Amino acid sequence: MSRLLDLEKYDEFVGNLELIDDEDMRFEYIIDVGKKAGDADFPEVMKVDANLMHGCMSKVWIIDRVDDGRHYFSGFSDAIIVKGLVTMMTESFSGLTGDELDALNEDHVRKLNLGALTTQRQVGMLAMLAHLQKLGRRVTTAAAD
Amino acid sequence: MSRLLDLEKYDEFVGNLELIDDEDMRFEYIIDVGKKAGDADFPEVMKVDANLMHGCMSKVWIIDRVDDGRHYFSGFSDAIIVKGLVTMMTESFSGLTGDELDALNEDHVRKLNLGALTTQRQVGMLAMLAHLQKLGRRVTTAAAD
Amino acid sequence: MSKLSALTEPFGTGGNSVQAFDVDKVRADFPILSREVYGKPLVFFDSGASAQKPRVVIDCIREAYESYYSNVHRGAHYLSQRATDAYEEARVIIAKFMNAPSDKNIVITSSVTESINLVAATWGRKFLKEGDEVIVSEMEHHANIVPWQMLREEKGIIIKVVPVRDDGSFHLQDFEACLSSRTKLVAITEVSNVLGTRVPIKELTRIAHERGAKVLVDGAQGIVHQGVDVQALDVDFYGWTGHKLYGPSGVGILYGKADVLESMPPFQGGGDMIVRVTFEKTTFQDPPHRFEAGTPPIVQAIGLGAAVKYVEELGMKSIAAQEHSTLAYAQQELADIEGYREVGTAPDKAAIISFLVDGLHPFDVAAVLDRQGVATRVGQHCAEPLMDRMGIEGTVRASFGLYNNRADVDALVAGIRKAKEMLS
Amino acid sequence: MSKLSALTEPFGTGGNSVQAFDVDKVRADFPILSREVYGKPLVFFDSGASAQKPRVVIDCIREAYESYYSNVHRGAHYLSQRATDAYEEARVIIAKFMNAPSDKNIVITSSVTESINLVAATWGRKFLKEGDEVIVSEMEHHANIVPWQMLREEKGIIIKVVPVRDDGSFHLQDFEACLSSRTKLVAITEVSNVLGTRVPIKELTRIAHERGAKVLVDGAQGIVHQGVDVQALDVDFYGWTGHKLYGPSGVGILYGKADVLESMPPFQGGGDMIVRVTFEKTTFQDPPHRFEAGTPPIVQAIGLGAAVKYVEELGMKSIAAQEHSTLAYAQQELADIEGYREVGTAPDKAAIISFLVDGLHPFDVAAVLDRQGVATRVGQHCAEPLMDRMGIEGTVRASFGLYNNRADVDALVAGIRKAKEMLS
Ligand SMILES: Cc1ncc(COP(=O)(O)O)c(C=O)c1O
Ligand SMILES: Cc1ncc(COP(=O)(O)O)c(C=O)c1O
Repeated sequence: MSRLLDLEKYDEFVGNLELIDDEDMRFEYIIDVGKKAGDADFPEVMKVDANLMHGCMSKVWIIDRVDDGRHYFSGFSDAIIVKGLVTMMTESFSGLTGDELDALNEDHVRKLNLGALTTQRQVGMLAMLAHLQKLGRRVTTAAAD
Repeated sequence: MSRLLDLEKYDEFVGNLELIDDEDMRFEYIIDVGKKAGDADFPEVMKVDANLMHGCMSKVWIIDRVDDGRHYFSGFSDAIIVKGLVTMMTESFSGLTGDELDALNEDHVRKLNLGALTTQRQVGMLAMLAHLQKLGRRVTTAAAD
Repeated sequence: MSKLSALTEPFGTGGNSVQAFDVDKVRADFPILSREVYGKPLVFFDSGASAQKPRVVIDCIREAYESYYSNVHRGAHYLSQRATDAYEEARVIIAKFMNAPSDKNIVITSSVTESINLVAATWGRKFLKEGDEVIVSEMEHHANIVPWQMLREEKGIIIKVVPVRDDGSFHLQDFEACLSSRTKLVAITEVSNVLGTRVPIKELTRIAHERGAKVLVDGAQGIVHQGVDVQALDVDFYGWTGHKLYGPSGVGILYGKADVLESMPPFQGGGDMIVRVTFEKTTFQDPPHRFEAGTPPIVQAIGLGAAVKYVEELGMKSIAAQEHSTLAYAQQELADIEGYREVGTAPDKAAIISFLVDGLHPFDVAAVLDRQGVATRVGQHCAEPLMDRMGIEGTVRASFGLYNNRADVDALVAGIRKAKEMLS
Repeated sequence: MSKLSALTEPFGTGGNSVQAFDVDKVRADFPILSREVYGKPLVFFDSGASAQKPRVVIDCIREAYESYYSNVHRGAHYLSQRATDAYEEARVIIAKFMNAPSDKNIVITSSVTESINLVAATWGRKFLKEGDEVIVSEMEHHANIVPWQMLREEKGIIIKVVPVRDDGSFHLQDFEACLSSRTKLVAITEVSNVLGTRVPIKELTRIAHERGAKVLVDGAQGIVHQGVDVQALDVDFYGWTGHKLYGPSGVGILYGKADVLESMPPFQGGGDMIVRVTFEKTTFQDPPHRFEAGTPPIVQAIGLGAAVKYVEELGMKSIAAQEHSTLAYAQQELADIEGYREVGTAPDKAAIISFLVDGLHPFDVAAVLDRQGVATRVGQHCAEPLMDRMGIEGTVRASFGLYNNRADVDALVAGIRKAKEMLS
């Protein structure tokens, strides 16, 4: 569990964001991620209360598919910016096991370096991380039954 | 009723206090009045709740004797300073009718020029005035029955 | 002391001519307005959530703590007396501002939320029985819904809701349709915090009183835009909150008619609200002190007094005229944006604009505005039932204060255009 | 920022050696202490009623209003986020200061009076039935008596009173004698605001818990003199008030254990404490937000955070040592005054002295002291039942803060001598 996680997609986001030194442009980058996220990945029928993540200013749905103990997330929000953020989270941390998800911490979110963006904190990327971890644990437990 | 009241004792207090331009000495003057007030004037049996004036930090009793429609007050307090203040009030405004008492106003208290003394406001000389006026009205009403 | 801008040319609004003021001079009274956000000048359109504070208020708070702070109503010493005088003087200032008969009508609370809860917990618990009806409107803030729901839970009262029309307007006939012989209280907002709709309180109160019902007004958004004359309105209760009237956070007001306040049991128990305490029996003070248990928000009340003096010097009529003129300008400029839609278009509304932009999520719009330095509020504005009724999930809200000028409006309009560009 | 005096030589108190500080440097942190009263230097011995504020707190308040003020938990804009961060950061600072397991244990109220009323109105109303017993002590402040009397009125609970001894001391066996199988709550002060007596909360809590009773501590006078570790004490509730810990007026704290807070219904209804509102049904937030309806005392909580950081930098142990040393000096000097009598002489008391002077009315003594610039409190100190029990009408109280020095004590002693001279 303490082995270094291989977070390819995450590293790509971090790298891209590091290249942008203008905050406004970093903000636009998130919007771009949101715009590019294929809505088709998130089936309309999944937009139900059971998949809602609570505590956000706009609705956020997150689902996961488990394959060989690894979690593959997708997320959706009506708000583009929130969709951008949730997409960064779900793409970054897909493919991990429940234990690996648990090993993630606040620093992983902080390294995305969106701290200066109000919206980032508003929608609570930390809350999203906690939500992914909860989903990771939930299915692990279910599997142990 | 709008005739000028003849407030001999009151004028004496105002005059005395005007002569003192040091606040500390004015404060001592009140203590002196309190010390000199003959306790005998206020019979022990009258120190009952019915004669208590409410809302003071130390207990204040006030009684009145009515003679020919005129009110003669005496007051008492366990605290010397308060006794000084209540004595100034009862001596100043004894001998007036209920209507004359009603004609008194805040300025009469203010002219005593004790405004700078915390204690004056704490014990509420205005409240004492209102209390004397209430006593004045009470008996007037009773007499009208 | 107060450095108010000189009044300028007369200015017509609704027939009466009042003095307008030079907004740019007034802006200089508010230190925060000269700050930047993300390197852009701050444009503050969130005064409906809480207003910014003029220097006189900030200085008054500092002065209180630096030169005469003490607890009130307790000490026999100089500072205690000074602080008590200042605190009670604030009550007098507030009473006069509201045209209350006396400062004894003014209960100092911690917020309008507490003011309303106080009435529900004392008057409501004592006088409302199962089946009694409380009328509210569809556009209430949660602060004027939840306390009555909690009382419904406890007592079995009935809550009736006056609908608003599609344009957000409020009609007295809709209100009258809710009245019944069981109506005991009308608890209603004076101005909707989302739509800006004004409720005709005076007429409503006359009608309610004819039916023997009491009236409580949530004046949180009313008093800040138009002042209040509680005797003219003849309402039984009027609550408001200091931080929206350019005063400190942490202080609110409840006005009540004398006989109504006197009929009410205490709210909370503690120091200052009692006459005598023994373990067997406790006797309570008269209003307003009966309702002020414990150390009150001393410096906050004093600071609110300073805020009231500030708006009085500008003049509530001038403030209304100024806001009205800025609102009209905004409505005209915003209407030019394609896809822009104002939510709540009742005639003669207060200076609050809720809006949507076709195809864009309000959250995204507000976020882009924020990046341009334009502060608005987005979401349900603590008025979820109103959102449900309007069939929307939320809006972006630009709420105006006395300091908003046309340059602010221009920044808002440019920000929305930019949002459309970035998000489409 | 905080300009704290350097710590000086080590200093023994109760076995543990702690750093004392240079009081005179600390005094310079408090602007009001350099003022005069009636032309004499202010000597402030009324911190038990409310403490004075260090510059860091006053500056923190000003900075909040001038540079990042906004409502919290609502806006999507920068200032709103800044203000929310500062407000929630204060909660974290306070949680750490009390050694609470989490900031979720910390409810921000408007005063300890409200904190206690909150528990009575939510936990008390829900869990106490007719005949259930609540134990208080004879030395409670009215804030910890009247709420239980109001609940007695409503529910028919029984209030049992632990007596104090003639010297003002509190004994656990007197407490144990009050326990019964119907005891549901012990609501008790940590330090008497009149006598300075300390209650052994940790032991008391262990005993109460063995009997299945919950414990609420009124820490208003405790935390300011000795800090608190709520986990070590294991109490269920611990309330205190900001203005006595050198923080702003208008803010208080209620600590509660997580499971206890979770079991409680909401206190007041309004914005911020709900998850979803419809006219049919409303769902409430988790603690602590469930108990914080409406706009909270935003800047006051932030200012209290600054006050906590200030006392933490000085160190609560150092403050206790400093106060203890000044108290001991005062007791020794005062004892030399003929006719002087200390009311409350329990061993190991906190730095509060109540006293009488033979033949003099306490009011007169306090008034003469006041004229010498010495601020004390006189009367019943919101603890009438204790006065009745002690068979006195009131006392003069000198309550010490971290800034009182030996010169203050000398002025107090000289003032009492002067009072004797003037009044006899
Ligand atoms: C022991 C005690 N409890 C409660 C209180 C009430 O505090 P507040 O008035 O801030 O609510 C005080 C102070 O007055 C006190 O000393
Ligand atoms: C109409 C209305 N009522 C009540 C409130 C609640 O005010 P507070 O949070 O200050 O109690 C608000 C503001 O949020 C409001 O707009």
